[in-house]
Amino acid sequence: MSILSAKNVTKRFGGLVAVGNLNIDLEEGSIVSIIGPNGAGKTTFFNCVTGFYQVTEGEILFDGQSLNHRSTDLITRLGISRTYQNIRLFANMTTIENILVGEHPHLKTFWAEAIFRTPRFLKEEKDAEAEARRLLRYVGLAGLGDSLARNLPYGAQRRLEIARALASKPKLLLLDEPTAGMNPNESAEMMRFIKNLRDDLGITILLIEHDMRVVMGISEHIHVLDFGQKIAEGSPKEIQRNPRVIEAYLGRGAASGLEKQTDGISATV
Amino acid sequence: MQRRLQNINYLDFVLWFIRVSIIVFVAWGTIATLLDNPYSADVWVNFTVLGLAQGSMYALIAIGYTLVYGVLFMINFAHGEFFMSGIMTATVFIAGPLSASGYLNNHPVISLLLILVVSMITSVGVAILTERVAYRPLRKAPRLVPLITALGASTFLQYTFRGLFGSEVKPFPQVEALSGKISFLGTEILQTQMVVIIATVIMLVGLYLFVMRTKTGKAIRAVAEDKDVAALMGIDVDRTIAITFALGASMAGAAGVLYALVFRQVHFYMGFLPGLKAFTAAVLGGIGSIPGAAVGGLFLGIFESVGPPLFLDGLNVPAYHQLKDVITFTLLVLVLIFRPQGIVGERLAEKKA
Amino acid sequence: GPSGPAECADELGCAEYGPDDPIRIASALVITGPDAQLGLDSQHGVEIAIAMRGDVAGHSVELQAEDDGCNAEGGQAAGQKIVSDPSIVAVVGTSCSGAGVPMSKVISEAGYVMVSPSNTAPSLTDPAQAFNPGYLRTAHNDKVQGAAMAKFAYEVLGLKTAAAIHDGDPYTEGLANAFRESFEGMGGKVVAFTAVSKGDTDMKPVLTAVAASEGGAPEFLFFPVFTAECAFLAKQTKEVSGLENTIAAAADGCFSAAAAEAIGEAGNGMYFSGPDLSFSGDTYVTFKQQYNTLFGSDPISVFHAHAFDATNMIFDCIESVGVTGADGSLSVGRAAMRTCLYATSGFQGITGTLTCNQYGDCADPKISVSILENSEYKRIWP
Amino acid sequence: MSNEKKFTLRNAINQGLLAGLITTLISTVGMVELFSQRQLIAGVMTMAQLFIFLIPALISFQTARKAPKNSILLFSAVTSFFASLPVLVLILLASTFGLRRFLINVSPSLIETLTFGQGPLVGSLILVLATTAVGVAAAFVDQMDEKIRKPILAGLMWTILVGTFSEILQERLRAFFGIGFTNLIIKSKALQPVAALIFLVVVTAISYFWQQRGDSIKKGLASQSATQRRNMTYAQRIAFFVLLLILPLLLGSYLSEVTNNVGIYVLMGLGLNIVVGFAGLLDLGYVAFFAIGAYVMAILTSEGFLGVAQTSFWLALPVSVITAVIAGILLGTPVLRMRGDYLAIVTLGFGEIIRIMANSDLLKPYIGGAQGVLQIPKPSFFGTSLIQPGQLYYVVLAGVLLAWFVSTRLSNSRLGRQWMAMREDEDVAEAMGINLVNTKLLAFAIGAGFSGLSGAIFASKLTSIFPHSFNLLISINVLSLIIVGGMGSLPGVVVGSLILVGLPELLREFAEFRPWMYGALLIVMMLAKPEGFWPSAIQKRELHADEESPPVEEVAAAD
Amino acid sequence: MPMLEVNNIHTYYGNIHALKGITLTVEEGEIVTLIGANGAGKTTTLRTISALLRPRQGNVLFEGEDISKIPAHQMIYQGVAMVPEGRGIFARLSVSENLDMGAYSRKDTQNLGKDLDRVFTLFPRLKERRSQVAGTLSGGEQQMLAIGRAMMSHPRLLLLDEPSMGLAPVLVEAIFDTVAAINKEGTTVLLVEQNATMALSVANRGYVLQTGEIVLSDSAQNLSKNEMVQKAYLGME
Ligand SMILES: Nc1ncnc2c1ncn2[C@@H]1O[C@H](COP(=O)(O)OP(=O)(O)OP(=O)(O)O)[C@@H](O)[C@H]1O
Ligand SMILES: Nc1ncnc2c1ncn2[C@@H]1O[C@H](COP(=O)(O)OP(=O)(O)OP(=O)(O)O)[C@@H](O)[C@H]1O
Ligand SMILES: [Mg+2]
Ligand SMILES: [Mg+2]
Repeated sequence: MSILSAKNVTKRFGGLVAVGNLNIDLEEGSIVSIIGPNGAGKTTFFNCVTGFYQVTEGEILFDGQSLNHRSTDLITRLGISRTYQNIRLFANMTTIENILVGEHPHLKTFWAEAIFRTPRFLKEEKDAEAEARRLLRYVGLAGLGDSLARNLPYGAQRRLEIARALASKPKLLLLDEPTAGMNPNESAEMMRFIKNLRDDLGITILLIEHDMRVVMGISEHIHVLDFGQKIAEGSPKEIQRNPRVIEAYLGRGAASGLEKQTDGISATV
Repeated sequence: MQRRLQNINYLDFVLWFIRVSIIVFVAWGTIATLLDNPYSADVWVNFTVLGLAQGSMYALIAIGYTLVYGVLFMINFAHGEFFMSGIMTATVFIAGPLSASGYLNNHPVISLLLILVVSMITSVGVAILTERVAYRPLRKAPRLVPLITALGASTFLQYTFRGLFGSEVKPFPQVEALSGKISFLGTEILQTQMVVIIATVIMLVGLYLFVMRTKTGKAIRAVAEDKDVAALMGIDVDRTIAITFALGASMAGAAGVLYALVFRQVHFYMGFLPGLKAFTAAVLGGIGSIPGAAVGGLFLGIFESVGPPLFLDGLNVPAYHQLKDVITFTLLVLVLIFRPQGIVGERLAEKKA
Repeated sequence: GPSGPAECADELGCAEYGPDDPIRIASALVITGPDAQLGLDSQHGVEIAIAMRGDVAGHSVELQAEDDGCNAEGGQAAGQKIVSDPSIVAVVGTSCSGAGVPMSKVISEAGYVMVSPSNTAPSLTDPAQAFNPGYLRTAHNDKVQGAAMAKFAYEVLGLKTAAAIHDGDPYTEGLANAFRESFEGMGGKVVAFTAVSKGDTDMKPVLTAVAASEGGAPEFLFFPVFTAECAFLAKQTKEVSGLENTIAAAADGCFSAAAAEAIGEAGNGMYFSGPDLSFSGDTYVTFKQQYNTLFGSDPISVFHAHAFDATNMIFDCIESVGVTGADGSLSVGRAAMRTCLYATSGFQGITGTLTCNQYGDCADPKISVSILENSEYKRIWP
Repeated sequence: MSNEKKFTLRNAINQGLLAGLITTLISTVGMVELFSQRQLIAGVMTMAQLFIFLIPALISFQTARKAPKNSILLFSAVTSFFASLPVLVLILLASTFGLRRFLINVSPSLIETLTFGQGPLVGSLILVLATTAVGVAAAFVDQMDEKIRKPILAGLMWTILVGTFSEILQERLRAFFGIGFTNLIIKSKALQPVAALIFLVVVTAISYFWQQRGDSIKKGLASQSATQRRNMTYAQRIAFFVLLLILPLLLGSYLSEVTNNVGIYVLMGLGLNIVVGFAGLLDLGYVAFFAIGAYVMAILTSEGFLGVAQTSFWLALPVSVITAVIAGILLGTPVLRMRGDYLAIVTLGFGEIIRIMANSDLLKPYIGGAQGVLQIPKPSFFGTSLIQPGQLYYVVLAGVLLAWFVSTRLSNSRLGRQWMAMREDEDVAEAMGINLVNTKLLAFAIGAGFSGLSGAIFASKLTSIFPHSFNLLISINVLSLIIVGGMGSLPGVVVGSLILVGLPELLREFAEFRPWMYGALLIVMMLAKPEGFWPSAIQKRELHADEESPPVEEVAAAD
Repeated sequence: MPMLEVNNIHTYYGNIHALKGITLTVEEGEIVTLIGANGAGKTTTLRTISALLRPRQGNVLFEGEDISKIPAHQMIYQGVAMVPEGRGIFARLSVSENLDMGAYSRKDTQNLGKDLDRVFTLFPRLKERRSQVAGTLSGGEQQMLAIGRAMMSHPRLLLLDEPSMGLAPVLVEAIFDTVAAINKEGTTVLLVEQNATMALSVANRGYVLQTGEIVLSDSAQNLSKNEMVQKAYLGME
């Protein structure tokens, strides 16, 4: 069954059609990428899914429930979480606190309990912190719990963002250019990490990327957008060879380069 | 549709309730007033024109708020004091003596120019000093910090001028040449108010053209967007910011003279309320936008003048002019609920990730 | 012993001074904020009283000047400060009635005494409201002035319709109300009773509305507000169509050289009610000279005279109840001070002949009306 | 440092002129004259003289530090000489033109003060010489060994401070030691010369010895075991609470009154700290809830004709707080979607609306309009009416402790994190599943509750309230104090209140110049400590975290 | 004499020691690239050269002249222009106003037309969108605008900070072609890139940065053959 399905989704800004009549279906447990030229509407689609934007037309279903007119917090509670193209951590909070905020949907105590420090509150806080430390270790930031998020190096910030997203125990994780600004080595590592997320935790992953080695390396299925419209979809192999995609997005050089590289990369992952 | 209704949350509900109740209330008051018909059409026109003149003054002061806000994202609470300092100084040193010697009414144009120049120069001087001492060192500090120094500067300047010139109300001489009334939009209006409206229009247009067209104007806009990159383009950021302050303050200095012409008295405390109103006007119009400041100022002026009799007279509210600011701020809330970016403000992007 | 200091036998204690110590009195007036000129002017009055009086009971006098801030919390804090100083014998203050209410309570509870030069709110000397023993004032009660102005307009000028404008200040609001009640009581019609706000500058909308009142434009317009707003109203009344023939009037909040200057020509023919400041005596001439040398201007407001009188009343009582010891020390009983002040009768001050009643109203409640001509106030009634 | 520019004689002259201009400003606004009779040290120095020489001395001191090593004295002399020139110009202008026509405070007596009563010519000479001498003296002090310089400066500073606050000290000394002893030390506000000298020497000596021994004491402290230190803090805490409890006894009634006023602002500050400091919602109309709390208390308890119930303080208190909370929610709702400065102006508007309505003729029949509500009884406690400031203190203290407790507990909870996340990035916070509506409303409501509590206490403390007491300046003052203290920091609120509410109250002597000093103080403090005087742990972390976070390699190695 | 000489600079962010003694040179007419991992200090190096940051130690010589003390806004008058990380276009100004700002430092206004033509020939897209507000351009277009804007000042040395970041592959190619073209026209380029493959393919020489230090410098060809570089930055194992 598809976990997320977008049906004829359109998003307009004034006269501009950022996303036009888009249909996307996501298998549960899959890793799917969205690619496309700059300004194709990829991030806009993410924003529509997560409730940052309301779709102009069409409908997005998650687990069979419509996401239209839901606010971002409710959507997160349903089990979708995301990262951002420009990192958006809570810069002046510690890493642990960042993750604790991510755990928010699963914490139950009432605020008045905090004033009186009820046993339930104390237990919940203790568990939450333990969980946060576990996540921190999981993303490879053990020991950095008390540093402020804004003092972390770039790569660490990206990982912290993912940890924060994981803290809400999502079923679907949206990653917006997780390897932007990373060198190939770091990207490869991120790729492995993403793959593990799916393999270990069973989280469905939807990915936006411009780094073709990453996209081709881990995606099971790729959607290509241009001017808000889907111009192609298929397996990495199919996409690489699609002339429209090459024309609009990959460029001949990159496409021919990819042909050579992808096999090598996916073998190593 | 049904799903849509289901999903309207508490907040939307309350906001709609507020909108509807304000509008119903206003409509009810208005209808009651009009049925009651206490004022003739002439009077209503009069109210509007009076508001226009007052609003022009707000607009001129609001420009300073908006310019500085646009560049530093900072509410410069001391701006009202820039307005006060110029005209206070010009009144004490120029207008008073000139009037006493009779020169003022013999050579009104030269005198007024002199007053204008002194007022503007003083305002600009005070502004540049304030910027240098109280704001520039804090450019990298958290945003609320310069807000606090601005509040400090405001009090400091008020009491400095009080210390210099005394605490009493100082008369500003009547300029004979401008003392009559002329007809405007079918009603009689004071010449001074006409001067205010015309001068305001000229200055606003001039300033707008300056900011949009000249190299310095563009530099101001560039600094507003990104200081580091502006520096990379060869723009002296500190200087540009000082110029921004100077521009805003010169408008305030000019507004001071117009104020004095119309109201013919000055006082060390005179900057506080107009400053607050102008700030409100700037936000109402859309803070950061020059046309916004103009529109906001006029809107505010007109509402202050027309609002109380129109909405409250019919409801038999006693001494309803007291509630002028209640109307103003309610209006502000209403506008901001409908248009969070102000009347003509640029739409701050929808939530963006 | 015979050479020792004066002994204190007062039930409320005494203010005691060594042979070389100055007598200390305090003032608590508004000297900051927009209303500062009101309080500063009164404070100048106190200072001149001290300067002109010279020694009191053989001691020099020192002034402890406090700020009442023109608000309740300022009055309370100033009061607490004053009563924590046992060397202070009496207080001249407060400027604002709002500050006077809590301060009179503090002063009273501590056994001190205060004389206000400018509180006019009826509640302060009303035992059912805010009166506290230890409170007196040389300023008149609002009720008197409002009534006087109404009488002048209705009977002397023979006007039948009037309007009143206040600015939301307790003082002006009280006065405007007193005027309305009296004017209507006499059979006149108040066609508009409205208010502006402090700090307003553009009064034309209000005035336009007044001119267009249902009962027609009023013949008489009374706005007992303070200098700044008063001057705005005065000037703009002339500029509003429909009010050309209306007679404008204000009260003592706008009765000062500075106000006359601020109003300028627009004030010609305007009426001002106020305590009868015929101030013809020589004392006032000297007073004015002193004011000019010390402060570089004519008095800037109206209650300097009341402050002057209040200070002298206090001095008189110090001299009459103070006990001088053989060594030249002085002891002033606080209860005795109170008794003496409440018993003041026939005191000749600049503001008239003052006699205090049991609730501390000492003003010679003669209210006169003056007309402004060429920036000079001329007393015309009664 | 290599990048620093050379300090030339020209700079020295500029510095001097700057100092002179400041002194001239202080003189022309009237501060000097106000204090011309106020003896700081009886017969030795007036406060006015302190003002005349303080700035040149400080700036010469600065010059001495920057000047080339071989010509320090010359530079300081030049600086302080030029510092006297602007003042000289003022004297000259004042005695030749009638400057007073324009500048009201340039009076003959000011000139007399500036010329030490010696007439313009001789006086000016004295002024120039004295200023230069002071500057050179400052340079001398700067030249001294640090071990001696610091104690001397400390001694001077404390002596001046004692002289400045002599009025209050005098009162306290008198209360504890009687008038005879007090007169030996302070008489009519002036420090007695002998006492001043002794004080100067003692403070200098103590400071000298503390400096010598200080290091070893600190080392001693550091070497204590953890338990010892914990016991210390327990002991300290107990001592602190005992101190809090007996404070009114030490302070006397006036200082207790000041403390109560500070406490009322602390209470408001703690509330606004939740709204602004924790949740990042800039509220400029915070006084609204204070007013609501006060009015509810007033109307419920007043014995005057406006009083509707004449209930007791303790019954009215929760009603006031709850009303304020409800108002917080009501006023909070329409602004939920507004951000940053839009929020600021709208909340400012709410504050004004509440004040104007309270002042209006419309509501006069119910809440007194301009005439306010009178005859509000003070709280009574088991039959005793808490009339004295020292008694009311406990009510204020209880309120502050409650608000403090709630604030700490909440800030370390899920709700606290929600607020912080919202402050950092509202959109992302919402995308983390946080319900912004509830979170914001809770901040508004709790903040309003504290403010309402504060207002209720305020009303019964004052026994009468007027709309004028609830103006914009209160909101501004509360906002300023939490920023001056350090945003988001609870002790910061207390420090801020002490500085911005307590200090001006203690400096009543400055009379009409208090607002002037307040303004200058705000600027100077923010320039000196932009992060506040007692920044929150987070802010401290921000400043020092650099040392904590391990270098990048370690992170890379961690996975 | 090299055009740009960076001598042992140490730059700090507060207490963070970001550059620990960087020394490098750029000869006139060259393209030199800096590569390195995230947070290695590439951006910091460029910001120090363009005077947005001050080194605590060391100095920067441009054409033999010490420029480490002149204010940032003077750099462009010296002939140094920078395209900052994240493009830094003025989002609310139009495309042509952005280009005007690039020419802010120019005194010879009569030659501006020619330079504008040059930019428009290089980026025809910008010509089409001359009056569009820059903030609404797509990422790639913004990058073009940023480069075009820097060219308008007619720099002798152009500092480029990750021009290909976040761009679609097809644009990445275009950008590198542009860099080569600009260089051919006589502008010296110092290029910071994550995309080391591309960077080394256009550059003459390169430096490898690691945590604030230069660990390797060589010709571009040699670097792309270097085993360490291949492993760490070219994604080859
Ligand atoms: N809030 C908004 N208002 C107006 N236009 C918008 C808004 N958000 C996005 N757009 C426009 O919608 C289009 C799609 O933008 P989007 O951010 O989705 O692109 P993208 O595919 O993520 O590109 P990139 O790869 O560069 O991140 C762009 O033209 C953009 O300018
Ligand atoms: N504003 C800042 N405040 C504090 N530290 C900073 C700041 N900017 C950068 N740093 C730190 O300085 C170091 C060098 O950063 P720099 O931005 O120069 O790296 P870079 O090589 O450009 O990396 P990237 O590939 O991510 O752009 C990093 O450790 C970074 O965390
Ligand atoms: Mg995107
Ligand atoms: Mg970088």
